[in-house]
Amino acid sequence: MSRLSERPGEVIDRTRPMDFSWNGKPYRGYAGDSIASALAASGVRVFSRSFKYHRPRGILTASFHDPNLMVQVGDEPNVRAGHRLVEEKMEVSAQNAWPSLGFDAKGVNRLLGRFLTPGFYYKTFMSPRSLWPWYQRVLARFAAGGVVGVDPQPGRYDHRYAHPDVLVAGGGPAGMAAAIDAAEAGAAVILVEEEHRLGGHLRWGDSDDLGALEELSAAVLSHPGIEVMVDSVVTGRYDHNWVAIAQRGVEGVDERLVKARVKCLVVATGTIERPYVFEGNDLPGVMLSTAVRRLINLHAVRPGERAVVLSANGPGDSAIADLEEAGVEVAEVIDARGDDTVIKASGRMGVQGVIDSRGRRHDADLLVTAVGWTTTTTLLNMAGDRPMYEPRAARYLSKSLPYDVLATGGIVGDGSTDQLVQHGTAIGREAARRASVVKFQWLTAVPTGVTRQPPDTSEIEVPPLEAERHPELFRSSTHGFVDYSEDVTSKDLFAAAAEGYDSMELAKRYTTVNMGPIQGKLEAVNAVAIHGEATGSSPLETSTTTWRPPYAPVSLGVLAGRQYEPVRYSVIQPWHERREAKPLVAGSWIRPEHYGDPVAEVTAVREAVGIIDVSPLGKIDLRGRDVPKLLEFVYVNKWSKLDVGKVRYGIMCNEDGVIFDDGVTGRLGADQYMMSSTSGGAAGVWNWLDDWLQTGFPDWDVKMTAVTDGYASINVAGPNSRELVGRLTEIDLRPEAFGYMEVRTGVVAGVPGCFLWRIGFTGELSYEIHVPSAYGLWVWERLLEKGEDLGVRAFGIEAQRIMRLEKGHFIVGQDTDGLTQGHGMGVDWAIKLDKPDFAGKPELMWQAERDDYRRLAAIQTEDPAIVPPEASQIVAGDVIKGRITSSRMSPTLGRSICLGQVDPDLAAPGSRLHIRLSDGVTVAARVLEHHAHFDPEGTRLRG
Amino acid sequence: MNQKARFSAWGLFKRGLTRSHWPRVWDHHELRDSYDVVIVGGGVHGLATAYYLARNHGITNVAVVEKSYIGSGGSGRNTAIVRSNYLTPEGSKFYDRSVELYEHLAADLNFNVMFEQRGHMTLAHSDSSLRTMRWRAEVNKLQGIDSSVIGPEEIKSLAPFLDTSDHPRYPILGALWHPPGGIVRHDAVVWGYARAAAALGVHIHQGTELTGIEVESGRVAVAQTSRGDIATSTIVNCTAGWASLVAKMAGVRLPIITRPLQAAVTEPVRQFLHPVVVSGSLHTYVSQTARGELVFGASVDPFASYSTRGSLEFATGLATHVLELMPAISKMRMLRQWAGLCDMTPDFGPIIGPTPVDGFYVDVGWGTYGFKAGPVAGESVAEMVANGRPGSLIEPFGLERFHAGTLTAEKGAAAVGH
Amino acid sequence: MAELSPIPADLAPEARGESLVLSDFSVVPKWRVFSGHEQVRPGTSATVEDRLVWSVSPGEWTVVGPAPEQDPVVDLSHVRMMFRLTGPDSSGLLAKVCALDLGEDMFPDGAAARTLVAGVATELIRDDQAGERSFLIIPSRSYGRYLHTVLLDAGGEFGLG
Amino acid sequence: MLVILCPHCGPRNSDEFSFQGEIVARPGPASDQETWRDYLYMRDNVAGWQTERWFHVSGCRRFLNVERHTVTNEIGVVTPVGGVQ
Repeated sequence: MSRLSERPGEVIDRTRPMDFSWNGKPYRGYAGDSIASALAASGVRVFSRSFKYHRPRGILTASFHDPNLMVQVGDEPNVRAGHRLVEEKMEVSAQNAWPSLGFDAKGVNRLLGRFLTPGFYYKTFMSPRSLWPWYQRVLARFAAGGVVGVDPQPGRYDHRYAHPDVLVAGGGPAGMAAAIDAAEAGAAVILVEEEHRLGGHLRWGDSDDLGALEELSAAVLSHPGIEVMVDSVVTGRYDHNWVAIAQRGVEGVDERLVKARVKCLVVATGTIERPYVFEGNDLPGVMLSTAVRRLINLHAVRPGERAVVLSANGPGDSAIADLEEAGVEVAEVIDARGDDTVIKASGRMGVQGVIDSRGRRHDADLLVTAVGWTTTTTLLNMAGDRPMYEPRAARYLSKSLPYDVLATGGIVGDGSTDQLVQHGTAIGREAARRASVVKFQWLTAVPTGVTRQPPDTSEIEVPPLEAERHPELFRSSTHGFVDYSEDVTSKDLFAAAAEGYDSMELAKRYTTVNMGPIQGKLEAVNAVAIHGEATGSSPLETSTTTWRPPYAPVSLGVLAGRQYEPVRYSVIQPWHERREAKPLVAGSWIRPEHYGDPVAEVTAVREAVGIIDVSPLGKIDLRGRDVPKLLEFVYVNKWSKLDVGKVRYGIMCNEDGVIFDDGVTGRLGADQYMMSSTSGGAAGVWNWLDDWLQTGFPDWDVKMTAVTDGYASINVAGPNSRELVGRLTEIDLRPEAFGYMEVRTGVVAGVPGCFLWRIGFTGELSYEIHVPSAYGLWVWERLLEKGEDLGVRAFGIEAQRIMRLEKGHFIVGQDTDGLTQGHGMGVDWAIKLDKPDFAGKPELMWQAERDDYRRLAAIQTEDPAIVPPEASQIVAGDVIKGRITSSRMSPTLGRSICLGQVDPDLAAPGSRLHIRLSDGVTVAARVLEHHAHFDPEGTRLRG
Repeated sequence: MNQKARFSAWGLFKRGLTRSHWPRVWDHHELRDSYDVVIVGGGVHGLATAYYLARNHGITNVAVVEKSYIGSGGSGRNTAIVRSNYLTPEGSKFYDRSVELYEHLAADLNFNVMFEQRGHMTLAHSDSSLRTMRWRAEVNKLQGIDSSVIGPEEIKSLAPFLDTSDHPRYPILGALWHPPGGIVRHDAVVWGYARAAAALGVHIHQGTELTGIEVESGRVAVAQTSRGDIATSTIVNCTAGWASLVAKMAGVRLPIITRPLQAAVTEPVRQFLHPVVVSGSLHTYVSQTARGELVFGASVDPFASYSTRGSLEFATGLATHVLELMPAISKMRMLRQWAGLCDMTPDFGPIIGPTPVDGFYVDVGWGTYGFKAGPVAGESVAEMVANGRPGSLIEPFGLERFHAGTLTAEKGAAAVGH
Repeated sequence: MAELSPIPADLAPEARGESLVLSDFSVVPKWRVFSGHEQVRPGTSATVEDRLVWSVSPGEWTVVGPAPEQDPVVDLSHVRMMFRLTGPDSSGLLAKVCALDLGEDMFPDGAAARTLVAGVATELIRDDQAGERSFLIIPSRSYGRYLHTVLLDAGGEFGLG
Repeated sequence: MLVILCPHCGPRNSDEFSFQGEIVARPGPASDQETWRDYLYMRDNVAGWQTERWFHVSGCRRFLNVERHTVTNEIGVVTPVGGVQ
């Protein structure tokens, strides 16, 4: 192979040479060359070794979909050398060959071919069973493909949304015509072309084709209504015309995923040339007619010296002319429209001779086949179409499409450029019309009040585009490769059918035909036909396989895009960061776990005063006459008589009686309540209230506003908390003026609009101050400043967890699980079964009648130094009797403390338990009388 | 089983030399007008049930009716992960038996199902998930199951591509490590059971759709199919995705919502990931097959559907999550995505057992865990059909629990899936 | 209205690109009311007595400016942040993080929506300034830092940052 | 990603909504166990058209009744749940 002199349609820029390497050796190509064309121009013939037999492989299609041209480029595996343009300093190497392409040690598998029949691995390696792990390692070593490194150059990826009226997939003549006319009709159009240039097959055609190409592409590129994306691929059409495009060649990024909601999709993806199955059909030098035409006309590469051509169609005949013009000696033309065909290609590292069906041998280094087409119906499949095989044309054709999908070009039929353009034009106009119908429907639904003329309802007449008659040519009389990526031969398909894998789907799964990186794009029709032959049915009677997304493999990087992951921060976060708080991920919040010494933080709270940022606490502002009704319904306890200024604790259960949140609600005014929920449960509670208000009790007068982010919430806890808070507010904090479980509103540190409630998760005297968020950091810093002499210290979640455990307060989701109903948590006092109704009431009623459920219990190990890890099991012998749900070493008590869920027979105070530690050792423990390990009377809290 | 058809390396060699074909793995049969047992669904569950009915209980007048081809449903669409590190004692006991059956399945069926015990690692990104991992490990250990919690260093040595660095959003704090877990060639399990059942006389009717069930005085009488009626006293519903619809034919209502579960596979690359890696918080699981492909799965789709078309959001979400775990593989390419149907129950436990209609049994509601339970479900259902009542292994999973209010506790572990 | 102009004197833009300005208006007072603006339909905004009013849900309105007279009124000033993105590329930037069709037909000047922006439910108002395309982006406060970072990152290709 | 024509917001992607499932009427609090647990657990799980509930959680936060074909995902009429104007 060598470079030709200048061609009229060539896409290479001879003024811009590109130096790159192939397997470590220097090569030179030109800008516009694919890796494959640049190498071919320098005489490279073998590009890869095959998956199973390690046979040498060369150019077959010279396009993206060439199974033999998968190479490693730097740290990127499985690059399509038939598509990827060569770049300066690119490092390209062959995959799947060891030690070298020329000599591949695993090529020994070729000799073993007759034993490596389909599914051979299902039939062996079974005994002795002890050797199976060794077999696994050997088999794994034969995995094909490129290499990923632990630390590669990161790629740059991006996403964007698009809302075109019409999206045209495929930039051949019909696709371009459709785009132009849709845009002319006023539609906003996106035109997507997989290759680097528009034009489809016109690019490698004659001067008329090139003239038409120039005219069409100029019209497309200059039209303001058309956005053109080349080197981009429509990877999928999903429900409701949600279309994904992997766009390359965008400045600043390697790839971008465009997610388009398309009003009308035009599929103009054309056809792919189909290989022919015969002995030796995978030898380097066996090429499709489109491959040689691409090489000659686009890249000015002479694909061989002496060629045999097997042609069954006009484009194949044109390839002969191209070959001759390129100075390739055409030794023989075998016309497949008659009875003649090719039996075999022979040679070692490439074609050396061709044997035809008359038994003649022709010396040649190139065998060109043109035996038919595969329609690229993937996108149509995804739109619900089940294309039918049309024997007259020897290919699948579309059967029925939804309203918002149209097809044009080779996927529909054949024709002259004019006919293709005429069809595309009509389809483009119809697509614009249908898009306007969809848009009208959407516009009438958008609330912005824009009015529009109703769209034209009369369909545009589309001229017929018939698929030409074509002989059915799939396999010669000798066997050869059907699936190049998977090394599946026609013989394998016969063997699978004989073994009973006699539906196409089973045969596919058994032989792995169509399952490789090319996804059956080249071989699907051949596989179906040969399977049909093997089972005595015609392809028409055999089902086709389902094409699944993506249309072409798409990088994980572009699918992920920029990886934005929402995170929430409290307004006090800058302070936490300055103090190097250990971050704790809690749902989407990032919170301070501690500031270096959680035990000291506990001590500060117990002995002096501490402040904790509890801003993520859920807060819902409730207004209206019927708020008490709502509270009465969603909480298990009673709410009708909550006075202004009071706060009450409540538990919420689902309709199955399972606890899902707890919190306090306070009455701030006659018709104004503030509900709090756990941080993790905030969104769920908000949605739950909305659900009941909208679907259950739409007549109730309740106005609800989620104000979680409106307040920075700071809990000031410890014996000195009253003194500290008192230094910042005029609110009367005396116990008789502001008692436990009460709420006050007022000014704190000069900030109006605060509310305070006197509650205490830590068990200490404490005030939870809710400050309008913008001032949260200010108040936080004032507390630290004003409390310096009182020993104030910030504490984190860990210290809070320790203290709440000392107090025996449970955490929903940690001390409860997905099946814990209300009575299991020792809150029977709160569950008011005499209320007429509330969420979950029937289940709680039935639970109260039973005695078979686990109870929450405070547990202490007999050895105070042992802290059983959370989730340790409570056992009686091998029987599980419960588990530790929370455990810590208590700095206050100087011993280990736990909460756990325990079977009813062990839940009574004083019961002796056995806890199994992770090393299997069992330790004894006992159940306490109260949940609280510390200050069970609550004297500190109420003080 | 026909000795001449026995699979072995020697057999492969012999047939390679003589270039002769292997005999058929199963045959086509005419539909009889009566069978002792009609099994609906030719997936792992249905075929395993048929096999164990024949092998363990001598019941061979059995038809498996499959509306498409065998293994076309969930059995051919799952990500083929096998493990037994479940949260509840009943769950882990049950799946442990399944792992045990899988370990011996190749020898038992004379069909290499390629069970690769690469180890199964469930990552914890938060304290609460670490606590759940510990919970599972402790319950597992009590059942004698190899399961423990490991730290970031050991994680890194088992799977060097995992990003165990200081990660703001999804730090890897630890993992549940389960060495016996692994992957298996799902099609091979289907074919192995089909071949072995067929050899014992079971009729496998592909392309045969159940269209109705006739119930006479509270008993199953006739299975109506697209190829004719079958008189029978026993019908076993072993379907996934259509369980509610099949049960409805017998007048039985189920607590099931069908949701698609999507999966994807990449192009092959050289081996770099040995264990199966799961992240519950990121709704992702990944393993590398012997062929070099990465196989991915996620959680069920956000809304109920009988569609198996797949979505872009699955692909983008999955890629985002996988790259959180393994940023180095961004240049690998997704080759194919697909979906299977999962019948989700309220407590994430299956429904196996009799129903209010005599002779109508269900083995349904497998959610996302059906494939790994195939062998043990088949064995247990066969035992139940033969004895007329469920054995102790499946007793906790009866339909009546939803009216008795005795749900299984596996829901607690649902977030960590697969 | 004056206090929401693209670059008020006392509020320097957070970031300025070649064709984009991102500024922070979080300090302006915002209120939730449940009546009194029935003429402002969900999905739209209007200027009523020098206050910007919009609705994204039936029976609820957000009012910007001095506290309204209605009862009840909930103060949203601290609950929400408010960014303004102004310039010809503003819809181009938003198209990278928001799936809503912001084209002239579907989202004309005055349109209002609550929708996902970079995965976060956010209110979005088209509020052109002197003929220049401009959007108010109103996320919940705790997401503000994240969203601000995202907007700068996504705006990189338009020179923002 | 489906498009749901929200009666308040116009065409929106389905990821703004939370799927609530088939619509089940709540029996009274004095129901027997059979009735109550049917309400909690049993579902028709229709393969075809059904009216189901969606919550426009990232949009107008309204609960909606949505006609959808559960096999094709085609969407029919979308209406607000009663009581809301």
